[in-house]
Amino acid sequence: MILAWVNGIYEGVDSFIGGMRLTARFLVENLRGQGGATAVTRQYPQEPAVVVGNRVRGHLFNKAEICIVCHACDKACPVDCFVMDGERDENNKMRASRFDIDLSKCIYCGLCVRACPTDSLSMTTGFEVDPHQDAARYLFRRSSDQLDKHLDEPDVVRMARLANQPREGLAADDRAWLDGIVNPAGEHLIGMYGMGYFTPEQKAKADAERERKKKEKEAAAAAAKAAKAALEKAAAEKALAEKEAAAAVAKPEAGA
Amino acid sequence: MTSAAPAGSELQAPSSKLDNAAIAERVIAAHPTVAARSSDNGQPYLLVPPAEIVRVATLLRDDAALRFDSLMDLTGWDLSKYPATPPSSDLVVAYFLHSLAHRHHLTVKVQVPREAAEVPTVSGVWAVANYFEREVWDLLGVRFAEHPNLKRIMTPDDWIGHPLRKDYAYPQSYNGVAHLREGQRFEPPPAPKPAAAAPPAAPPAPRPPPPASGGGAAAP
Amino acid sequence: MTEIIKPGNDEQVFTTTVDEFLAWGKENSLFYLLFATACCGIELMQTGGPRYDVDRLGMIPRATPRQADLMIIAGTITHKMASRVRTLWEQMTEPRWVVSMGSCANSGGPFSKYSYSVLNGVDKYIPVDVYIPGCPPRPEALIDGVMALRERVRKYRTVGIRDKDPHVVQGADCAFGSHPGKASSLELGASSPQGPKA
Amino acid sequence: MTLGPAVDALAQWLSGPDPAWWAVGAAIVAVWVLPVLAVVFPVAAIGQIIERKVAAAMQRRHGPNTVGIDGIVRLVVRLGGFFLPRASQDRLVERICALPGLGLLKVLGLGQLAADGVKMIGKEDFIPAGTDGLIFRAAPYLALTGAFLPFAVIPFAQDLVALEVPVAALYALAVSGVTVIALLMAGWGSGNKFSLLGGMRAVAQVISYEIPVGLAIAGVVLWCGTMDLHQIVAHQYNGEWYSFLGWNIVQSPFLFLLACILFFGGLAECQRTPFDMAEAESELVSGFNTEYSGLRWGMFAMAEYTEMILVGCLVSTLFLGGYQSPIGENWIITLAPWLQTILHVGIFAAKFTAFVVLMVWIRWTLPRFRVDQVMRLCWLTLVPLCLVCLFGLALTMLLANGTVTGAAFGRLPAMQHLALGPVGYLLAWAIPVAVAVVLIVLARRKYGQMHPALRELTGGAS
Amino acid sequence: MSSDLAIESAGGERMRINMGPHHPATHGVLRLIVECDGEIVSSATPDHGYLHRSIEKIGECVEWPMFVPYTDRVDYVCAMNANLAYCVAVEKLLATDKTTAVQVPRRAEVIRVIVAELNRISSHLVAVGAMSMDLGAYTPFLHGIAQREGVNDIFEKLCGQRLTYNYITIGGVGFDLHTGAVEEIESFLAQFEKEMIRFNKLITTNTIFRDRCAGIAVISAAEAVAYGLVGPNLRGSGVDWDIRRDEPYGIYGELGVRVPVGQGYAGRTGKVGDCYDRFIVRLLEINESVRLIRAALKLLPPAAEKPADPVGGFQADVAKALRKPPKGEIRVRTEAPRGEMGYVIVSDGTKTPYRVRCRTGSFTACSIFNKLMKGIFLADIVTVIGSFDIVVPEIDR
Repeated sequence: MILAWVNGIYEGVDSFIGGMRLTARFLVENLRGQGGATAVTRQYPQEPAVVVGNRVRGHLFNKAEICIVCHACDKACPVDCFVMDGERDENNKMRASRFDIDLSKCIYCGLCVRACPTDSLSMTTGFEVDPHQDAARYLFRRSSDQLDKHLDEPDVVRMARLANQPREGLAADDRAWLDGIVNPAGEHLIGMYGMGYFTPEQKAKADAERERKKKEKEAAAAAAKAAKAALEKAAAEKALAEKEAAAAVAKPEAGA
Repeated sequence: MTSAAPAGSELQAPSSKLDNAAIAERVIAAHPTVAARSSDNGQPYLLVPPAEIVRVATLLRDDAALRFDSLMDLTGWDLSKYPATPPSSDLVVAYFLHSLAHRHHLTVKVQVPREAAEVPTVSGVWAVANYFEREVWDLLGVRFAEHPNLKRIMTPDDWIGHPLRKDYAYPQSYNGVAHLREGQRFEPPPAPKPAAAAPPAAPPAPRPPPPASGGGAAAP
Repeated sequence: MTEIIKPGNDEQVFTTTVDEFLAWGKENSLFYLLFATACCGIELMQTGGPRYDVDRLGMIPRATPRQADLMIIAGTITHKMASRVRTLWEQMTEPRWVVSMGSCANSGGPFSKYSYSVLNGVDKYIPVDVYIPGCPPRPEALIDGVMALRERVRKYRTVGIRDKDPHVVQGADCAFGSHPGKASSLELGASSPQGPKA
Repeated sequence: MTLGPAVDALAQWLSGPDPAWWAVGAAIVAVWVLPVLAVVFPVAAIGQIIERKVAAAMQRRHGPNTVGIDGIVRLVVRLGGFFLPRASQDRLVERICALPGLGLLKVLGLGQLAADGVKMIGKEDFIPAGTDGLIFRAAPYLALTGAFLPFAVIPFAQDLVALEVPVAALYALAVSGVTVIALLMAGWGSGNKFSLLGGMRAVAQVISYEIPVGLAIAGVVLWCGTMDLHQIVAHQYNGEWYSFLGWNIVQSPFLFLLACILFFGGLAECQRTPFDMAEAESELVSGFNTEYSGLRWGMFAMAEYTEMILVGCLVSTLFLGGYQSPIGENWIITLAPWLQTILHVGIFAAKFTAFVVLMVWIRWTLPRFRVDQVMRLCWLTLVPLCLVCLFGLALTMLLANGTVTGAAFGRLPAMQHLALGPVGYLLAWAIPVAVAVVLIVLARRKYGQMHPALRELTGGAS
Repeated sequence: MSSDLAIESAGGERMRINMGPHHPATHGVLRLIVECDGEIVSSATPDHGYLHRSIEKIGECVEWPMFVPYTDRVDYVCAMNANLAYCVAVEKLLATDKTTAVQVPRRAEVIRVIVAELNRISSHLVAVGAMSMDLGAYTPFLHGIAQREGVNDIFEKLCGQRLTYNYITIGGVGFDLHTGAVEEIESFLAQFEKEMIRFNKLITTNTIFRDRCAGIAVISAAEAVAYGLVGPNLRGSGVDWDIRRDEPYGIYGELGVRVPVGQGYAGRTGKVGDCYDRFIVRLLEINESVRLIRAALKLLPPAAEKPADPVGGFQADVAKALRKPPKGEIRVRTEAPRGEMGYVIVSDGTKTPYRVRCRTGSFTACSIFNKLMKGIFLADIVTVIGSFDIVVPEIDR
């Protein structure tokens, strides 16, 4: 009985000292900064976020020029957070006039990116949404008249960085570049991050353009027809003239 | 090194695995009313009339050659929308059994009419059936006779209707708070306020069916 | 966007200074309530873990709502759980804020369309200050959301308010602008929840 | 009952030769309360930050390091520089905060201390319905008084002690029981089932751990012959550089065991892990301070840290030579008296802060006992061990110098009291340790097997 | 509310405590209505449904591949194993009809094992860490969380998400291994083993921890089978049963899984099937998973020349098969960290499942609570919940 009591005390003291020594070693290791790869603390607001790898499924980004509004992503999404409708543009191809992704519903599963036939939809590495900066234009909040500005990967990253900082604090060239790309007038609805690709003026311009092209085509067709008719008439007249000339030639022979 | 010799308990007897036909034939010998069937894609099962289920279950567990001591799963589904000929509107309760001693499997089904969905409980035979049956009662509405504690397990106690039935109507609101968000695109048509406890007879289809799905799934 | 009291106008210099000092204290020591229901709860644990360590920012998890200033709704809120969330929110002592973390809390997320038992958005029961999209949001996204919340906390007025709700007077309304088609979810008006009917 | 020379002089200066009651009171406050508060109170406050930083270091993270004191500086600049325009005030604040020293303050987390305090002030003073109003409000104050009362008898320096009563040790032990009442009041007053359970557990634990603590103190009293802490410290006096050999803890293995028991008993009295079931976070939400918020909860936390300091003070006074320096007193005596006092208070503060760090270190290492295990540990392990040590001590004293009465030693320096000199010293240690080793070897051979799988898990023979 | 609990005529006065949906130790929103007489618990009845997200009803509304993200959310602590369970079940359903059978490429099968075992490690880390935190030791829990970050980094590079991966798809895997994945996994495993030894020294062999767990809530083998316990809870009671070894799926048959079984590891005070056994079985399974990952990495076939991102998954033939799956039903089970995760799938031949039923380990673990928690201490409720490694969405689905 005494031995069991002594063994209990010994085990208690032994595991107590073992544990204390271990935590002491953790303390020393941590202060010397050898915490091991998985333990280096990322001081996020002070240091930039460390996004690992290039397949990170962050917020969605839709390249406007390529999107043909085929609703493939809408069908593939289990949660149905796409709101889109399209318009015909001048050369009769479908363009997105509204492409909203409800980020408050999106579960970032990536099924829509797989379903997109034209690879216009992609997932950026962005996750921050800084609502309080007045320049808080979310990443793809672009209005239709800025669609011609093509954005490739470095620009997307740059826009992500700049869009979230207060407008006044930006450098001059950054500011100019950003103003050219992001529409300052947009406003946020809870989760509905709209992308007004094809605003009414754009639609009117596109309709006008289409009308103009149609008129041109018709005019060209009419002109072509008129030219053909004129050609035929000319040919006919020529033939007539030739016949009369031939007749005239034949007549003097008969006379002489 | 880690997986030391099994603890020598009698559960590890040399497995004398029987195939499904042998099991079916043994059970039918003892209970003629049981029918050996197989599903559309060839999965064999035993169809047991509801009254017999407790006796069959006791046989399956205690018979030396069978020894189905572990009820892996007990679940059920509603056949009303299943494309079968002749189409039936019954509820199926399926028991999936496994024997640790002999390593063989068995599926047992009980088919009960929709209105009087009543099956005697097997929680006396397998203790885990207590929870499984409470869930089937809660979600499918099959009442289990003599169940020690038949109450809803998943949905709140004052929930109306059994969600996994194919004709289940989604609630418009619970506890005074609307179910859907304002401005949500799938705003259901303002269905008439459901009368007290009775679920509305004509279930309004509150949501359009999922995109371009075949005949099968009814609108939830 | 209700009118923000610019610190510049002189007649309130004194109160604003004391407010500013008290708000500095609140902002730097937000004790968050240990309230993790589903997947976002695991990310909340990771955020409290060694790598992201919100203890750096002065945020410690507290078990009781009395000692918590911030309630992070991490996970899905079902109808059965919603009245408990409301009770917990009411038990918290006054300078309290709510961060809705993840799509489930924002709008019901993956379960908003076909689920009968999930509450579509926790702001039907309690006023929410900051919404954080993500399913689950990265720990950095959670910290980014908390940084947005700290700006709200900076404008919280303690001194010299008798009748108004200290949150609303501050003006900076719901982080993501107003809810579609209605006033900020913060004004406890008709549209936002009074909690379950008696 | 002499109240110390400084107190008498001050009282007479205030109100003439026969000092009035208020003068004596003012003198006590001036001479004793303020210095003790000046030493104990900040260490208790810093204790919370020590806890968070040490815990963070052990868990591979940084702990609070982003909060500077810019808030306080801004307040001072706004109020002081009210005539300056706001922009220049902000610039001034930035310039002040950019001073070199303040960066270190931020990393050490002291700014976080200020921020927590300021937030607690701004918190709503919430008294839940269904609580026993008066008891609920009084509990934090009683907890603080219970924590501060024993400091009356603890000597901080040569004559810096409030009460030189002959029964000082007994007084300290008795008065620290007041916190039990506070915990019970908090438990019952909060009207919350979890708090009630927490309060019950706290009472059971603290009362049962009074016995081992009492026995440990009895051991020292037996050894030093007096109960007056001041004389116990004097008894451990030794001038040369090896003066730490004069400390009680080194005198005999039994005294060493008694020191450990006193420390662990003290740990149990202030509900620190592994004895913190009273506020067990995982079971009882937060034990007795579940319903407290804001400053009331802050008071409970302050009381807890003050009690930790109290345990540190008791152990260092009784076993580690109180305010005396480990490397001899000779060089301190030569200095000016006020410098001596400051040096002594500094050494004493270093000692009890070391104990606070040790308690924090234990908290982040060990899991928590269950209630019955705490009781079993107390009654079946610590109390018998105390009795064995007391018996051993008495035996050592009997063998060493023929008498058991401690008084015989008077103010002899520690070393010479053993008639056999250094040999006696060795014998006092060798015999008990030998017996212990034999017992341990026998016990381990009988009960010591560990399951092979566990050995593999801890990296042994796989 | 469920207030009609039969209160037996107790000797002393009973106090009913509500370890309610919000409680630090109930791992989420499990509610326990505890009747206790002072410190001794006379009955503890669990109340479920606070996280019932109707995933089985959603299974009947969304199409086959669209349900995979929901399987992540059935058991988010081991989302890869949850994906694997559903995808293996659907593949077996398709295999019942020759025309729609789907052949998973070998490389995808090996990647599935690697990823599932890595996720098993991170799931057990949460289980073991949460139990140590419930008993008061916070430091081991945080070291477990730190190690979990290593697994999160690998998965983030592999498929982009840290917790809900949607990585394993029907017919294969969503992405191929990223460049340098094998070296990263090996370096993680190397430093992980050293860390686990320190974790075990810190908490597993600590006598306070052992005394609090040894001999508590002992479950005999027959009782464990009767109550449908599975996984580490079943193996803790001495039953030598693991689906990866006894009913192998994928390439587990070739890897030779070794199964740790509970043998009263706590020495004198411990019995077979107590809380300490279940805890140690999980730790031994972590070592086993490390061994399996290394074996699987050896079996990895070389990548195709043009690394097709979706190895086997999202292929045309799978999509075609899923538009017209065979009619009928199937039940398939796989070994998740919390035991058997069995899917019963009924298909009516359309592109949407007719019924999806997921049987999980935590659900049946709760069925034994009421019987187990009679007469234990209030502080032991936390130990028992911790030793069963309950994840609430698994119970409530």
